[in-house]
Amino acid sequence: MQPTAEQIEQDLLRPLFHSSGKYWVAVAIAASLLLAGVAAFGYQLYAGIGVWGLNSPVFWAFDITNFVFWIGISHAGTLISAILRLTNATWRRPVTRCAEAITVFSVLIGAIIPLCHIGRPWLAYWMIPYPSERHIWPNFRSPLAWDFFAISTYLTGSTTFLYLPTIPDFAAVRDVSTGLRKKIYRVLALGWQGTPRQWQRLEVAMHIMAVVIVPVAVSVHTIVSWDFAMTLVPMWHSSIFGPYFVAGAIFSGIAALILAMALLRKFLHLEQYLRPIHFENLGKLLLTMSLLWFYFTFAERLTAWYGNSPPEMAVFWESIRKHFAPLFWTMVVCNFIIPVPILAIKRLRTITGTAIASATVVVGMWLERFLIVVPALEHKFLPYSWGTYRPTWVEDTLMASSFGMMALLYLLFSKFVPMISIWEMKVGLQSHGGVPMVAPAEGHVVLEGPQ
Amino acid sequence: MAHKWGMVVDLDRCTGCEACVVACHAENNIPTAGEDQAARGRAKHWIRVERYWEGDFPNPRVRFQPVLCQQCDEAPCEPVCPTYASYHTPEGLNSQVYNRCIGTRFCANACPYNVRFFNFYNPAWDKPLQLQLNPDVSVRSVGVMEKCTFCVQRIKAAEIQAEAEKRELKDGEFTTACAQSCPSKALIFGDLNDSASEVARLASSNRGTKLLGELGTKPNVTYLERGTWEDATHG
Amino acid sequence: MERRDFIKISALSGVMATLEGCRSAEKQLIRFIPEEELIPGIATIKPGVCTVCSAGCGLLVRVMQGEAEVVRHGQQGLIKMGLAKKLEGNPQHPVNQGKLCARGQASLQMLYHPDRITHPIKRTGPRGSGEFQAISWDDALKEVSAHLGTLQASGSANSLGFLSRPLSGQQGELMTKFLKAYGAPPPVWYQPFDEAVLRQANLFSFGHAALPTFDLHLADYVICFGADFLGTWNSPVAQSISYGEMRQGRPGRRAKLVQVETRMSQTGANADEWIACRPGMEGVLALGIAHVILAEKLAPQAPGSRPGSLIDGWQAGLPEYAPEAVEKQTGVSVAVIKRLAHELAQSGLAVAMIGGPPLAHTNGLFNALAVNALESLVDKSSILSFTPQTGDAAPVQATLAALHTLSAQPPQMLLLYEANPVFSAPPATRVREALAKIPYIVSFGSFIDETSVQADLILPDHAALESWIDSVAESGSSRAVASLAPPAVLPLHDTRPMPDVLLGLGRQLGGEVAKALPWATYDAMLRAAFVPLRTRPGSIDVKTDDDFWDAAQTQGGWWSSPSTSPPLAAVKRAPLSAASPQFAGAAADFPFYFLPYVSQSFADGSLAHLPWLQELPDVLTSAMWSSWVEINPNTGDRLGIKQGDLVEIASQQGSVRAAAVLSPGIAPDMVAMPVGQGHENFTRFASGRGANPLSILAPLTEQETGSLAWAATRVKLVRAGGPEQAKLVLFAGGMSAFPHEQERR
Amino acid sequence: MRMLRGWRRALLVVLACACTWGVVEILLPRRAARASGPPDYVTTGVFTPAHPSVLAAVKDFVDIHPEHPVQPIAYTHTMHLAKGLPCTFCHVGVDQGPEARIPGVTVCMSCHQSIATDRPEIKKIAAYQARGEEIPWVRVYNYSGSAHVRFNHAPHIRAGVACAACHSDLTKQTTAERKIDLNMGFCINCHTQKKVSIDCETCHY
Repeated sequence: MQPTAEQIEQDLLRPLFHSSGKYWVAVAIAASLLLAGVAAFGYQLYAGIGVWGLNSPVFWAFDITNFVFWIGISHAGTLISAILRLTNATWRRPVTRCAEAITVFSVLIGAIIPLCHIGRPWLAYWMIPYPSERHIWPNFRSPLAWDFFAISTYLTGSTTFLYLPTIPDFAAVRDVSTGLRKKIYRVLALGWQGTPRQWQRLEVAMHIMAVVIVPVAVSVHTIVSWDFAMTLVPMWHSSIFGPYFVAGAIFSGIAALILAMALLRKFLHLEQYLRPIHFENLGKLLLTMSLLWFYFTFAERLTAWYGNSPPEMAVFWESIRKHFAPLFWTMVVCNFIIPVPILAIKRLRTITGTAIASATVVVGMWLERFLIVVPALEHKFLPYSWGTYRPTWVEDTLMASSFGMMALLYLLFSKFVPMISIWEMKVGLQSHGGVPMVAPAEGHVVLEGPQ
Repeated sequence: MAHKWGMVVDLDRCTGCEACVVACHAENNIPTAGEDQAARGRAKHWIRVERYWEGDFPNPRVRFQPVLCQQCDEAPCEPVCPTYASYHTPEGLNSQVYNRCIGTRFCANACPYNVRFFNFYNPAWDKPLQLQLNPDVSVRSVGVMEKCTFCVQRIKAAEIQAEAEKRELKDGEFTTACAQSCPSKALIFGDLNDSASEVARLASSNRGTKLLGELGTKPNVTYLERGTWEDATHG
Repeated sequence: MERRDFIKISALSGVMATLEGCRSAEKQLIRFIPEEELIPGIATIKPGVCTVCSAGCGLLVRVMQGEAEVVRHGQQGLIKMGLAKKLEGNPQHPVNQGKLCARGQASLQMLYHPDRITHPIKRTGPRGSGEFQAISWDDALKEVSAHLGTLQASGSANSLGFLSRPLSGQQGELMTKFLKAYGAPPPVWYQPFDEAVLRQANLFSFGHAALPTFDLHLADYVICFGADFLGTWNSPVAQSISYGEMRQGRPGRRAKLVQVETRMSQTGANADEWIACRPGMEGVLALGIAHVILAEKLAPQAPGSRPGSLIDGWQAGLPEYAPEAVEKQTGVSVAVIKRLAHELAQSGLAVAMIGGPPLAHTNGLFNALAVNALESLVDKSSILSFTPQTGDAAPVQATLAALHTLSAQPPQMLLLYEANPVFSAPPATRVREALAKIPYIVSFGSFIDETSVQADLILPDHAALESWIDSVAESGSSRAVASLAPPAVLPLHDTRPMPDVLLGLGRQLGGEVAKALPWATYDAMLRAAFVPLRTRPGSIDVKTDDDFWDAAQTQGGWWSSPSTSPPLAAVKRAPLSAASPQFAGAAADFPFYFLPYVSQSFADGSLAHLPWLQELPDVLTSAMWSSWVEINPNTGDRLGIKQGDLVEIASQQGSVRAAAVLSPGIAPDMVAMPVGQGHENFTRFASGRGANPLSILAPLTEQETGSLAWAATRVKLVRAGGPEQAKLVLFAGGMSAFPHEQERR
Repeated sequence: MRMLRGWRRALLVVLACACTWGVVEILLPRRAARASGPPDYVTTGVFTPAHPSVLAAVKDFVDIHPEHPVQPIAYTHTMHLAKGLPCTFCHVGVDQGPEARIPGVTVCMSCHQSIATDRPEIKKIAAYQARGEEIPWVRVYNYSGSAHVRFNHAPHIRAGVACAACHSDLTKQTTAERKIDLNMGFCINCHTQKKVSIDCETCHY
């Protein structure tokens, strides 16, 4: 049964105007996690990084794992919504904004994490290439400098990519709201009237952004992988890291997206809009990524094992058999053995099925980054200087607070912006009858062709 | 011709007495971490004597290997530092500029020799132990990476002295704290560009190898292999 | 506003949100007028003498201006003064030739140690409770001289005891003169690892009751039985210097080092060939080698009076020491014994050494005489020699017997100086109980340790770098060496040098003592002792005594010009027959030999209070801040002990617990522990840390000399817990062999 | 009632998170000692390069230092320089060592025992000497601890750099003040003009 245009508008605007008790409980939990993280960061700033579990030779662990994890999550959003827009997949309409929201917030968290994990955060501004009388510039050969540029570009890119499609919705909210809310949304809507010229310009802008954001997203995670690949550390220094990380990013991103959509569907009662077909398609996408991830992991480990160079083998056996074996096999179970059967069998590929699979994938992908970083650093070249690593409560708190921050941002976002784009749903409604699509304002052909 | 400071470690002379380790602590204001921090892997030794067992009882063999910063020409830690805190000086030293370091710790991860140490906490000396601190060497604070500097304060002092006396630096006029204290003269420091210097002569010996040389880091520390009883003619 | 400030303030505001709390700034201290003229930032180099071990190396102390918190006439304040920043070896000093060992470098921390006693303290709580309370120097000295006076007046002058570690310089002379003039018995010298057995053996074999000097740089073949001569034995720096030359000092000539041990020491780790021998059987092995040399006439047969004659059966070619018999007793195969004999006799200049664990058995003297005999057989150009002594005083004999006299009839009053028998003497000597019985104890130590905590009054001595120091090198150089050093820095605390305190007490006592110690200050006494050396050919040839005295101070001492070492002549004595080592504890109940070896970081435990040494990774196990037990990996597997587990070692005397370290360099039937940890109260860095192996030693003594046989205890070993309880702190992660060969040039 | 059911579901979520976190903790290799706090800064018995307080840290970061230091004695450079005294008369050792020594009270009293002993400031100096105390001058030129700058006066004096180049012309100042902001840019410009090395290790090690 097709919801009518009015019903769409009413359903999607409802969360903006009143929130249930459960919403405030969720916000409270997320805010408390975030506050715990801020307190932990304050203590770490006061005392020093020593409150973490890092030591020599393991100088990176939870900090870089969380960084790569959150930047990984962010890639699914833009990539999926961009690709779906470019390929005109009709089922994309309710999915794109959730995805873009995940991207923006996880890039934001990903950008904040390095600030919290460097030894002297108050000097982080030296990463900015400002001209100074000291004739000192950042070192442009350093992968961290590339990270800085790549992530700032990606943050601005994905924010604009999120903001453009929401302008019509801001206008819709502006028209129905009053008082202060009206003033805010009038500003946010940038004076949108829905004239054909505005629609035409919006379409072109979204089209350009969709085309541009894909290479930026791919480049960001390649550069993040070069934080490892550009060193001589065994099991890091390999050319597979670029594609491996991008595949891993899309993989964990889709999983996060499915999870977020499942939660939204339940809590914001969007059953009519986030229908099983969406979970079906995303589930298939998750299945392909799981297979691709397994292929990359197998290829990397096989080449290391087959090459049999002693430093590499020291790290290899460490994660396959010795210290990190339980974590390694948990990762393989989470990323491959659980998701593939669930997603492959049509009967299991229901909403709850895909949600379960993606939950394990998110955990698995966090472990995967952890198992790239820590075993290699612990067993680097000279056996005398090998070390062991154990996290401390500060690192656990900071990790939990990153999830808390994501949840908080997402919950607040769902209060201020309709999670599903109203105008796109309406456009989708009209095109359903096989008639060439005409924009709400007449006289203009919209992007997609006949169904 | 600019200096190119280098060192030769004669593994046949090194007895593992670790006088170099304590001399380095005394010269370069390296703090002791205390039992708890040492247990967490934060003890700092700019030079360490690595020991490897080979074989089992009744005829085990031990190999001692003093390891310090190799001041590599192609140092993996230099390109990765985002703020130029780790860079190569014209005199061939891999310098660590403490106040430019923001503590990303990327250099320590990139270093294959694990000779870089991080100040996880502000170092603390129970008074009056701090009176021993060498005023020529800066006391590092929290969040900063540190490593062997080939006793750069001694290099600078000697260069300033030579410049004041308008003369060239002579080989052996000064040396690093570890080489000076090493009883069996296993550590020899000097200017590799000065062909008359002892270190240059020894660095070209056929016993010379480079630690992890296969990684292409071009270290400036040459290890002279241990001799065996058979290959030396005995009188 | 500048761009840079804008960025800073914006970054700052983000950070400021999280910071809170601030503490009171350092309160402003007044500054005193400096008592010496130093240019800030410029170092002045002053001579010094290292007092950490008996080798007596010469130091150069780098002194730079710094600001110290001091107390001047009752007020706390800051003063600019010269502070010792770094110790380096004195290049002209013949013993260490500009080099220094790890412990010598770390001794600088004694000067600035936070737990140094800064003024005289008097006991308030019960003895040994450690509760002291400050007392002024005048009252303290008044109290001590009162006690000395009443003791002398009451006619029991002979019940004044002086317990100290052996001192080779004028300090020892001063103590002996003071006690002799006072009418008291000579000082009791005590040191746990005192090598008295070797001195006794050298007296019999070579006529010199002293530790030997080895010119290893001349040697081609060195066979060493147990002595850790590159680590802690005898004069380690001098021996390491000549070791370096012996290895790579002579192009085309590289000497071989064979080490015979049961547990691989730091020296053993450098050996070309390491031979495991059953403990206490080193002498038998040496005679087995001598047997092959004599039987196959590999070396010229020496005349009768050689040290060989001291061994029963030497003239007859040592019939009972056929290689087959020796193999059964020592576990070393016949082929190896024969090969060693041939190599030893035919490879240029050879030398045989013995020291440390092999002499710490009930048959220690026999082992020493056996190796000395082998040495005289193969040493063609006297690589083994004896350092000529400046004075006539025979080196000090510190044996366990001396401690027994102390506990047998405890004196009325005891003076203590830098000896810690409560920690390092075996429990059976009952030193703690003996001290309890002594009515009045005065200690001159600068730290509270297990022994000085029993004192009633502590008169803190200056640190070594704050006082006049001299020492006569017993070994380590072919020239006679008398090191001398004026104070390198002004005193930091309200302490006074022990010699001046003794001289002061002597003046107050008057009479015989004042006559015997006529000098106003200790440096006057030193001057009187040093000036006669002017006439002897040596490193200073000047005309007047004053010039000589000044030159000696600036040079860091006087050493004779190189002379031929004194001749070696065996003493006529009845030959000693073979004796097998006895062990305390039945083999069935206590299956393992127990070796408490001298630690590379803490020597005999007297340096455990230095943080640099506590954090120095032990070279063979990389352990820091902890105690450990070395166990053979197969033994570990058999008993289910893994690396880092807590194990308990028990002997008849007691038991200790420490972490297990599995190391291939030890015999399956032996367990070894480093000495040094396990202090009850010895400053904040050493108290309550690790276990003390000496506390479970049996009081067995060497038959002939009465010296403690500290390697003659058997123990049993049992796993007592996991790594969490053991808390072994290792600096190294991997113990496995070097994974790949280095890339040759 | 509905809230209760929601509450129970929230409890389930928390439990799930706890057990996944527990699983991760157990699987990770053996647990070392719990995170210990930093060495205790507060006791005055410890020397540490940490700033004594957060406020001090902030001030040091934003280079706030008193423009007009209040000196214990109203010493006037103008008068002494007018009398023809060279800088090195009081600031001894500037041409030999890295630091120019701030004169002790004995240096002042070497002249002021006889000259102008009636003035109140000179009496104050005499009082300091009588008490055996140094004059607690407030240092005007020094670097924050974290700058790790090893400035050496001697080579600069030998290279002919005048004192006024960095310390501004003191003939016009009573108590010395930081007229010239000796930041890194100032040094770099002078070094580039004089064609002297601006390699980091020249000043920072």
